[in-house]
Amino acid sequence: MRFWILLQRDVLVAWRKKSNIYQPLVFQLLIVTMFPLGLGAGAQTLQKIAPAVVWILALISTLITLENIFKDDYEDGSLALYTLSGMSLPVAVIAKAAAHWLTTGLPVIIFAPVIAVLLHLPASAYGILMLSLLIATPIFSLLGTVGSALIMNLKNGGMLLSVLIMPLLAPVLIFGAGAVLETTLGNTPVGHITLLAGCFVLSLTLAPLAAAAAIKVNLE
Amino acid sequence: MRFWILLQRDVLVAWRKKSNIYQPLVFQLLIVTMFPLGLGAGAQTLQKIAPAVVWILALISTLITLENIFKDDYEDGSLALYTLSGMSLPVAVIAKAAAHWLTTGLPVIIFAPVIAVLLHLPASAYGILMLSLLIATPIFSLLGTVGSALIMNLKNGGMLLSVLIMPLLAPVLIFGAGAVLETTLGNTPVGHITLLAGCFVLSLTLAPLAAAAAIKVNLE
Amino acid sequence: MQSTILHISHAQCQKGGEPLFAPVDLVLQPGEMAVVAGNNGSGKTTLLEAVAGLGSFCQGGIHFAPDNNRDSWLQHSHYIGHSLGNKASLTCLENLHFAATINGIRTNEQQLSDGLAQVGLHGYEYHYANDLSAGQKKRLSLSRLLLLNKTFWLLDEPFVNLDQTGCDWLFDCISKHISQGGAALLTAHDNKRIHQQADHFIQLQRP
Amino acid sequence: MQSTILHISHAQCQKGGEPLFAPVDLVLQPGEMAVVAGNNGSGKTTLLEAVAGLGSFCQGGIHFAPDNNRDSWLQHSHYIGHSLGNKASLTCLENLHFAATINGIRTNEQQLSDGLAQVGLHGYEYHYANDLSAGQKKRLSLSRLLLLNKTFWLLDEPFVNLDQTGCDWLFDCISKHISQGGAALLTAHDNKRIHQQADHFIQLQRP
Amino acid sequence: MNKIVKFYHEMGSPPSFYRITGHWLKPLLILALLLTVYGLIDGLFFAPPDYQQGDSYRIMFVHVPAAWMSMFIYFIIGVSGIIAFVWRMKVAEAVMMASAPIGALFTALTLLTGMLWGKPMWGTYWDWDARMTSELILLFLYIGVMGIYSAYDDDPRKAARLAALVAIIGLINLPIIRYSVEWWTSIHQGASISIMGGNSGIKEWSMLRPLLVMALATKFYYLYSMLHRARSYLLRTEQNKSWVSKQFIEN
Ligand code: HEM
Ligand SMILES: Nc1ncnc2c1ncn2[C@@H]1O[C@H](COP(=O)(O)OP(=O)(O)OP(=O)(O)O)[C@@H](O)[C@H]1O
Ligand SMILES: Nc1ncnc2c1ncn2[C@@H]1O[C@H](COP(=O)(O)OP(=O)(O)OP(=O)(O)O)[C@@H](O)[C@H]1O
Ligand SMILES: [Mg+2]
Ligand SMILES: [Mg+2]
Repeated sequence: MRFWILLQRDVLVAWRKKSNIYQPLVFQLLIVTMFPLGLGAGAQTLQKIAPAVVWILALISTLITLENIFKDDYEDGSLALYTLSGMSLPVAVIAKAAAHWLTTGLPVIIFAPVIAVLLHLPASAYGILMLSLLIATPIFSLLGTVGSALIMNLKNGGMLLSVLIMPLLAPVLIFGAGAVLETTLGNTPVGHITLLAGCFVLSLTLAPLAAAAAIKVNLE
Repeated sequence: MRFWILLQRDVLVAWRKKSNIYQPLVFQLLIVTMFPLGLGAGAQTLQKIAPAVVWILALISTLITLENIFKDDYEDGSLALYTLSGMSLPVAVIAKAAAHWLTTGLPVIIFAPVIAVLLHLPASAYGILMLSLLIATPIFSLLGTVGSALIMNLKNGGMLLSVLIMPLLAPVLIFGAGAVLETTLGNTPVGHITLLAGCFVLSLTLAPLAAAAAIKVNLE
Repeated sequence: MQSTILHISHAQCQKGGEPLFAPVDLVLQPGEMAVVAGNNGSGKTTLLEAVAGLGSFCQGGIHFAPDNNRDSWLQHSHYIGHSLGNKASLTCLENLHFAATINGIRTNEQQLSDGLAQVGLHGYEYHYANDLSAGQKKRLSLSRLLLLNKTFWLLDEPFVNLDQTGCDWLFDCISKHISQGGAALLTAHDNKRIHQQADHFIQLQRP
Repeated sequence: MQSTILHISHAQCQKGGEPLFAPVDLVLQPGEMAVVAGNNGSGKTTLLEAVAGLGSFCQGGIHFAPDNNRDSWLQHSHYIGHSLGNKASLTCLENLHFAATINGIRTNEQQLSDGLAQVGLHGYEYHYANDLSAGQKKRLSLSRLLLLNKTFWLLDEPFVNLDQTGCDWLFDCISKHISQGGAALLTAHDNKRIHQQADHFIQLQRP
Repeated sequence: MNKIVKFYHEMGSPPSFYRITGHWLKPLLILALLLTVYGLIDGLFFAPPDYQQGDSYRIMFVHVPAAWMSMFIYFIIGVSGIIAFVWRMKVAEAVMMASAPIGALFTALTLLTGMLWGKPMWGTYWDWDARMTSELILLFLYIGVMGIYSAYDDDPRKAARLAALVAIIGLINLPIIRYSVEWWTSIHQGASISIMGGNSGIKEWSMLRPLLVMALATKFYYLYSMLHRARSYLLRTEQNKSWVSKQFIEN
């Protein structure tokens, strides 16, 4: 019940500011349009870099929303409400991560085909693009809670957060973009997807513990 | 005197959190690292997209710092201190923009060659890369003040801000990345640079007025 | 309500590496009220947060009878500090509903509306917490106290920003809680009346 | 100090499209103090912000004699509201220095330290504003009043979070300012004494 | 055996750690200096030129030891991070935070010398091969540890605990990065990086000798510099403990 109410509250808060949800997408769209502008190049180059760009965009647009997962709650005092309610901290972390995924990861996945079309990604790779994002975006959210918990009482922690979690995300990016790339090259992406799934399992088990530890230290 | 004290204060505030200054650079480095990771390709493709990527990075890393130009001041009430001090608002805006440029634009310029090396940009283009960034980063800061003033009392305005000012920045990006691209292709970049300089003059004259107007409206 | 007892024994908190106040001792039983007093910056907030579980002691500490179990202490206490714990973009009703549910209390809308009406927020059920005045925000956070039904209330300057009727209401509310077997540990610069009512009076002194 | 006079004539403010209070009239001359009273949520903060220049009236308005010049009004007034205007990552000294210079006042370090000492922040010169307690933050923002030497003080709940000595000091400080030809427009739920001293008393009523 | 246990306990308490390591500093510094001078002279003047690379390979005598150190030190940081987080040992915190900048320095040095070497070898300063990329990410890990510590500079204990947490996470992640990056490039690249194909290239003793000497020298330098920093870290964080003031009276 506590899990659900926390999840529900967070989704509601994000929903209230609808801009939170649609603006990452607009942001993506803008950068995607900038690429051809800056490149001055034709479809050839675009197509080559498409898997990487779609992926990096998904990453960046979640990255910049991570900071506030705990920070907002810390500042308005509502973090105390659930940490002092006796609720298990790792469970709270999973609820926060789930809400974050629902409000940022899911829209990114749904929007990915649009970006893919704009970047001339071969249609054969759409399925695997969506699948890999589906596995990877929860990882972003989970690892994001760790970073966000580490910096929650810093005034300007956003950048530090990127530095902290980027090394964690590098493997995800390699496997995810790799899967799409392999598909465009006509190879099987099974290996990459399996590794991605492994990353997911690992972060689902470890990230809540790490984030909970960080919150505890921060509240000491 | 008021101009200087405002400038000085803002630089000091940024300096206090040194992370504010070095972390945009690390952030750039991160995304630069992500590109090859996602691309999985050799120097060939990288070199082609290098001008665009260097530029988009400079843009993104200033973009994510824009939100707080006025927001922080609004929230802690110190915006009232200088808007109610009788100081001319456009002058205040220029001071804020200058401080922002000193603490984010300048580091980006100094750091640009490193990014350029990592992306295999031809050495012949370094000079023009630095020059174009030198003209363009102040434009980012100036236009940024307009965006920041528009969204200062929104809770989650960061994305909205990007959407608001991206269209303004698109020409800057086209001319800037264009100048670098031309150089790598062996053409003269003079035309692009002149247009860039034009953008600079335009934003120096208009942006402070627009930002001041936005602040006035927001305080009414 | 259960007969938990809070022992604060020889406790000190630190900020920036130095202890803030001379060691503090207190035994707080249900049915009692303790007031922490001291000048600005003497460490009242720091002490309250440490007791609530949001900070730590550098010396001594707290102990909850019968079992020294952090979880059971959390189940029996509620802290309202300088930051009030309202989510700006939720309505008053939603804020209260969340606070209740996360503390494991099932409520229906009627109960929640009644809770808001008790603190004078009748008619503000569907207003966002962000759009309230300073005093109304305070009232919203205080409405949690009545609903959550905890034994120990830890209140940091609860009277701040309340108007005259609000202060009177809160005073009565605390008295009633005490007389019904609750306990309260609070600070209040601006309410001398409650200082006189206190069973325990802790004056924080330089170490 | 110059003999500016503040006229508030038949003024009303709105929030969410509806006027908050019945029209307000006031003529405030140097040497006078006015208190705005009203329940929580009656619109005191909204009124004060509009007078300071941070908001607007929906009906009526304000007028500054002799010349109805916004700039000269800004030069003669200083507003301290619920958000205090301290930069968290600057030290107390730097905060005060900025506030003085931006208001066109040259100061040296000695004057600034004295200013801080007057509000009881001696020894906190090089502490970051972020690391102060709630009352100390309030004191830091109040220290601006003495240094800036403005005629009109607009203070929203200035006594909040101050301890007993702090309240006494602020009370004396305001009285002295008035007796020296200054003027103050303030709200204070928690200080009845200042209500009695007020030359003008504005009770905000439902429209 | 008893002696070892006693030594272990002594190293765990800040005052005796401070006292004991005080005696080590000078010898360590002298050793480091002597070995560096010897290693550099040997490497730069006496080792024979490489039949393929000519003299430019001599940068190896800095590059390779620095690369080894960059990884070794992160390992130390991770382990002391675990100790610091689980047992809250102050000395472990000191070792961890003292090691971080040195490790970052060696990492930067590796990158720098590698880049300088890459220009004559491959005609480019940088290529995205597995080693380089994972070394760059290692630099991020270092920056992360130091960044989180300096962000919480007002509360050193908390800062150290959070930094330890970051270090531990990095320690778990390091092999994953290493593996994934290796695997990633091995698919699309290959030939261009086989130059760095492991120790098998260096068979001659006269080439190996300066390399090993330099490896030893960097270890000693690390020990010296780390202890030095750890000691001043302890002084700083324990400044109002009695043993610190006694230390100042003695000096
Ligand atoms: C920025 C560029 C470079 C980076 C980041 C880098 C990084 C590294 C690292 C991390 C190691 C240690 C590997 C290990 O022991 O597992 C290493 C070893 C080595 N590097 Fe580099 N390197 C770079 C460029 C170069 C270049 C250009 C060459 C020469 C052509 C080179 C030659 C070597 C050799 C011979 C070793 C020793 C191999 C071994 O002992 O396994 N490196 N480098
Ligand atoms: N991060 C910090 N670093 C150093 N000192 C701090 C820090 N935070 C608070 N302090 C100091 O700790 C002291 C106690 O603060 P605290 O907020 O507990 O006081 P308080 O008794 O609640 O005061 P008030 O009545 O003003 O609310 C203050 O003197 C403050 O300057
Ligand atoms: N953005 C808004 N939209 C709608 N109503 C608002 C908004 N902001 C404030 N209000 C309402 O305006 C009223 C006046 O608020 P104001 O802050 O001026 O009250 P106040 O007299 O200062 O109260 P307090 O004594 O609690 O400080 C409140 O009833 C509040 O609910
Ligand atoms: Mg307090
Ligand atoms: Mg108010």
